[in-house]
Amino acid sequence: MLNIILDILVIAFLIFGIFFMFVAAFGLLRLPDVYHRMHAATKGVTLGISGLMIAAAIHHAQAHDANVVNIIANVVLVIMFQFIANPVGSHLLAKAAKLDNAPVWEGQIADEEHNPVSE
Amino acid sequence: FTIDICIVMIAVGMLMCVIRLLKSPHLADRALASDTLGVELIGMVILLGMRFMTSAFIDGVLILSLLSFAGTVAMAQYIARPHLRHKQVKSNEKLEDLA
Amino acid sequence: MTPDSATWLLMAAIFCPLICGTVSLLIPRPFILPRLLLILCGPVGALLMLGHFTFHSGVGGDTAFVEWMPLLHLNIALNPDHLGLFFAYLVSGIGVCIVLYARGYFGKDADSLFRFYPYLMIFMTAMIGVALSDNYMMLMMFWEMTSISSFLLIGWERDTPLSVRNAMQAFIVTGAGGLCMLAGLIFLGVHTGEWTITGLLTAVQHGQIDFSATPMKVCFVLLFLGAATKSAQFPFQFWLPGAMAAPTPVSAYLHSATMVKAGVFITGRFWPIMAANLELWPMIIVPLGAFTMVYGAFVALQKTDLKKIFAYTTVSQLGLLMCMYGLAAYKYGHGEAHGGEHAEAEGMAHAAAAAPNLIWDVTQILNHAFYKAPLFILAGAIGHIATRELPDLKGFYHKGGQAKIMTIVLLLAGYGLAAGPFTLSFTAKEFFFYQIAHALETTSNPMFWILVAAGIATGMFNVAIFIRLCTTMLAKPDEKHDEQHHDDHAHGHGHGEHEHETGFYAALLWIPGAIIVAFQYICGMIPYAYDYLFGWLDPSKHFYDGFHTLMGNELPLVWDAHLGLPLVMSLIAIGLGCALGFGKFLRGTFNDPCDHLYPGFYTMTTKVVGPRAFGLVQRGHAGFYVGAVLVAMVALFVWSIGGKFGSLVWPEGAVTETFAQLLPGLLLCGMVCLTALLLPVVMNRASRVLILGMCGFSVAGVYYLYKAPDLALTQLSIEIVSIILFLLVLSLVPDLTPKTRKAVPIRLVISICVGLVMFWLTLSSTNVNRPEMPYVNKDGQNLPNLGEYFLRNSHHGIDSMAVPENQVYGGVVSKAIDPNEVHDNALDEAVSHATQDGEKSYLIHHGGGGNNVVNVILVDFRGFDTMGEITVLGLAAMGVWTLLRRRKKSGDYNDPSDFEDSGPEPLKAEG
Amino acid sequence: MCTSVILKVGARLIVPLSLVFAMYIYFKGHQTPGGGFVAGLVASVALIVHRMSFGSDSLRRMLPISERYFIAVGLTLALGTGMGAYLQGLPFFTSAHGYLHLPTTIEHTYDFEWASVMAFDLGVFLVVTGVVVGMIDVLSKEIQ
Repeated sequence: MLNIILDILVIAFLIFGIFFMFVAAFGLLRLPDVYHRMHAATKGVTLGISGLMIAAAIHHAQAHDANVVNIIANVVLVIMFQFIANPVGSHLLAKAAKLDNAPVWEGQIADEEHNPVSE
Repeated sequence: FTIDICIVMIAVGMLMCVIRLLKSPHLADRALASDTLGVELIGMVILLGMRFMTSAFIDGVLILSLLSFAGTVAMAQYIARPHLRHKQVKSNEKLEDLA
Repeated sequence: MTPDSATWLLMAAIFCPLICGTVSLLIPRPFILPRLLLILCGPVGALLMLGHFTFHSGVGGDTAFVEWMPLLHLNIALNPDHLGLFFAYLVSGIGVCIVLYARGYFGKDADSLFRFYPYLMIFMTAMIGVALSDNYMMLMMFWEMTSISSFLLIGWERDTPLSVRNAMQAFIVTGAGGLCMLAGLIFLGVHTGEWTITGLLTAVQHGQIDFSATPMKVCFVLLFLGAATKSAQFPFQFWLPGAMAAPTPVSAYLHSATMVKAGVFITGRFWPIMAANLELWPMIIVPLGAFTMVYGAFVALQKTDLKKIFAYTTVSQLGLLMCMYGLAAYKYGHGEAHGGEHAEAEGMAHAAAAAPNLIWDVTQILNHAFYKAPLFILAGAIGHIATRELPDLKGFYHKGGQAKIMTIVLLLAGYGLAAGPFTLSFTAKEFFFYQIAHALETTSNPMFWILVAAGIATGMFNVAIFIRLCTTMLAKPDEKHDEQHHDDHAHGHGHGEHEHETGFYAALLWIPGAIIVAFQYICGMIPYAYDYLFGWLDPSKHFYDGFHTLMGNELPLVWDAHLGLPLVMSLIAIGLGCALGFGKFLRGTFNDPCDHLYPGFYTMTTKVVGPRAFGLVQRGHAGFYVGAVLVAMVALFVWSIGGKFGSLVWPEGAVTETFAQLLPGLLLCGMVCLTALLLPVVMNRASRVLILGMCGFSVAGVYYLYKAPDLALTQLSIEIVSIILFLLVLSLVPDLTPKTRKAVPIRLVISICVGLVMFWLTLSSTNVNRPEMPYVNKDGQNLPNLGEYFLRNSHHGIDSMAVPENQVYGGVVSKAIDPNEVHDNALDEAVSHATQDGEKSYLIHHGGGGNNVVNVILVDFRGFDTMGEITVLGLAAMGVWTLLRRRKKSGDYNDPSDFEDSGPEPLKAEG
Repeated sequence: MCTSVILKVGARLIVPLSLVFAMYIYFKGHQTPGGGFVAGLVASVALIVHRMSFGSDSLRRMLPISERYFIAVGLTLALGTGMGAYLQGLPFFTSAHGYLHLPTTIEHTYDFEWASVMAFDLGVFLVVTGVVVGMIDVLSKEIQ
């Protein structure tokens, strides 16, 4: 009985994860300029990975009893790491792209750095 | 669990579309694409891990994420690098006209 | 004295000077006397050891054969026969005098002594080695050592371009000759199967070797080339006068007494073997030797610099020696051919046949050393005091005590050069003339008359030189002329600012010369003395009575010259020589046309051929080089396979039978191929790096697919590190990539075939199961391949658990990019298998240390390899540091000072 | 070197974490996939990130000895294990290192097994880290 519920949970998380991964990739494809794409990619990926990791955790814990603690610790670590690494990484990329003055989508409203929008 | 087979397929689909971005206009895009591709791979590994029921892959995933983060940081450094070189070129002109 | 101890004694004798030389380096520079004593005990030690050897086991004592490098036929085999021992004695004997002379010559100049003596000692070891070694390769080793040490010694004044050029010239000529000789020796060894001279001798005596075969002729020519270049025969003699740039002790020692004799020595060594059967032998040696003889003497007459004169006379003497060997062939050969023609001939054959080496050549070498070494020593001494130019030495005799003694000794030695009566060289020359006369009588073909003329001409030139020396040195100094010369020469010339110390050390300038000249006269006047001194060398017969049996007369007095043709020849020579000497004839300067042979050759290679050849190869563009290398690799591979592509060892089990692996497998492999193909196409450098990264990632994915986590981790981390390195380097390297697209197809083709080649290699390397050396694990069950072996013998014997038979071990992985993991990919299959069924943890105990087979292999089984790998890694890193650090210090790029570490302007605020 | 505050903060969090993780990989290296080599690489990547964010002098301060000497220490360690076994007359492999398998199985949940090979692995770890960090350090210094 328990593992049926667990299975359902695993599948749910899997779908959750896969969906976000797909969003990230798709956003990367469709959005016009660098900054938009960056926006989509990093957010989607972080959630996607965490979803998948939780699914994997449940799956492994359920499958065999060996060192569950180890797996859980790893999963938590990964998720935490993702939540830190991805934003920092994309921030850097954005700054670098700005410096390299990557092509900007024409519909841009304000360029914070050079002419700050005065309240 | 035949389900994970389809999951693997989805992962496949995403990887494909990311590659298309590799041909995008600016270098920063490519950097972003490669970063996302790395993360897709992580997803792929997790799924494979589940498929083969081994728990050894989990450590791999952590290392993978660490590495892909380092990759992005390095890429960012590189993209900012040409900025430095302009600096150098400018200073050369200064030196020449001084000499 | 057992053979073993004899060998070690002789080896000690050979290396004693070298050891003393190196030890002398430890003595701090200013201590000149202790250094002199230590260096002295080099040659003296060698002399003592040789003496001990000859005293105990006599000449030709047998020595043991010590294996050293049997595969290369390089073994320690010594051949202390007459010629060898004599030469070793000569080298060490004269060496002692030279060491003393060098002390006088360099005076108080400590650092040049510090540097000079070890070089000299290296040479001495080399020469004794050449003298005593029997094995071809050992002989070659010492031979090359002599050319190296002569290079070091000639190029003594490192900063003067002339001496450097001459040193190079000498080195190239002797080196090339050495090369030919090496080829000749190897050829000889291979052809006859004998790798030692004594072995060859015995083979010849049993008549096993047919000399008519062409390889023997080739051997002979090559050997002769080696000898000719080393002892400066005609076409190659230009390096010897050039070598005069060396300090005088060197020219006295190397270029008169010992080194140039090495070539003659080799001919002497091979003479008894080759001469008897090769009719080719005299044809080459005699004319060439004779021509060198006359040519050397003729040019010597023209020269003004003392050392140049003596250099050319050495050339002529060497020609004479070579000629003697040639002539000896007639006598030796002749005697053999006719058997018992008549008593004298029989006696001759007997005399010559008994002792493989001839007593004449020993005498001639000895005599030349005795008068040429002092000549050089004195020339150096006078050059030290005044100048070496002959005309400027007018009336040098009257310039004070030391000058007086020096002139006397010089003229005494000069008399030896002229081979006047009472000197040993007179007797030696008599031999030479006798040989010519005898050869004339026996073969009576006109060619020998030319030889007679050549002999007389050389004698004449030598005498003329001697007389010219006397006239200038002893002439009355005319005051007017003298002052003008004296002041500018007294301090101007001379060797650097050596202050001429008086007393014992000053005497060192000429005492060694005097000692050696004394030998000359003692042996000359009293033949018994020669027998006593050098008779033991040749137990078979005594020189004196041997000389008698040759000359057949009983005159015990000095005039033991044979009254026949030889005496007449020497008288004519002396007469003409005096006339020439006093006369004004032939005073013009005539420099040897061969002098500019080498410079011409040098400029030709560097100016003309060099640039054109380089231009072809050094295209300057890295892509070209890499391309060339890869194409060569592919071609080599195809050639080695010999076109039978079918022999691809396909792993036995199907790889992707489980559906779950099939799809991702296809995808990931597709990814790998796509990214790999994309690389040559993409233009922008940075994106290329990225694509490379993607390619690496997907390969790691494939590893994961095949359940090889360990390998995947390594691959990934290396990928990231290489990306970072690439990016760093890219920002430094200017963007040279050609923007044109035309190179793409070529790059594509190359990369594809390289990929195929690697694929093939990986496949065959992982699945090689050699029937002849099966991998046997501990209970004797031989295993299909490497993987299995490691698996079985790793931590816990896997055999302890039932291995499902159908499990595939020889997993195949597409091109493994990660270099140092190539040999492991099959094993990862095994690893994943081991870890996959989590139920039973496979602990592999007795073999390795842990059950992660890959790591066990990397660290435990193949610990030694990893040891090597990390050392190489470490070295590479150090290489990078030193290279980059040095460039940074030199600051050859403008280091914009306005940069801080934090980066470009806009960011500075936060940095 | 475009560094920014956010990167510095992030790095301060990530770098220690990954260093610990590298240690973890190293210690379990023998039983489950991991090992000196991978651990070395992971640690060096972490150090590089640190260098990129905080600059080279802070890296220098952080490391006990400059990374060049890492290599020296690593090599001596590796050689030591080799020689150690050899000197003890363990005729296992003359050149290869011995195998002092001391099953100090500390009785707790995890049966930790210490093998002599670990020291060798540590040597590998040190060398790899030293090499990678050293090279990248010198290269990036080159860019200034």
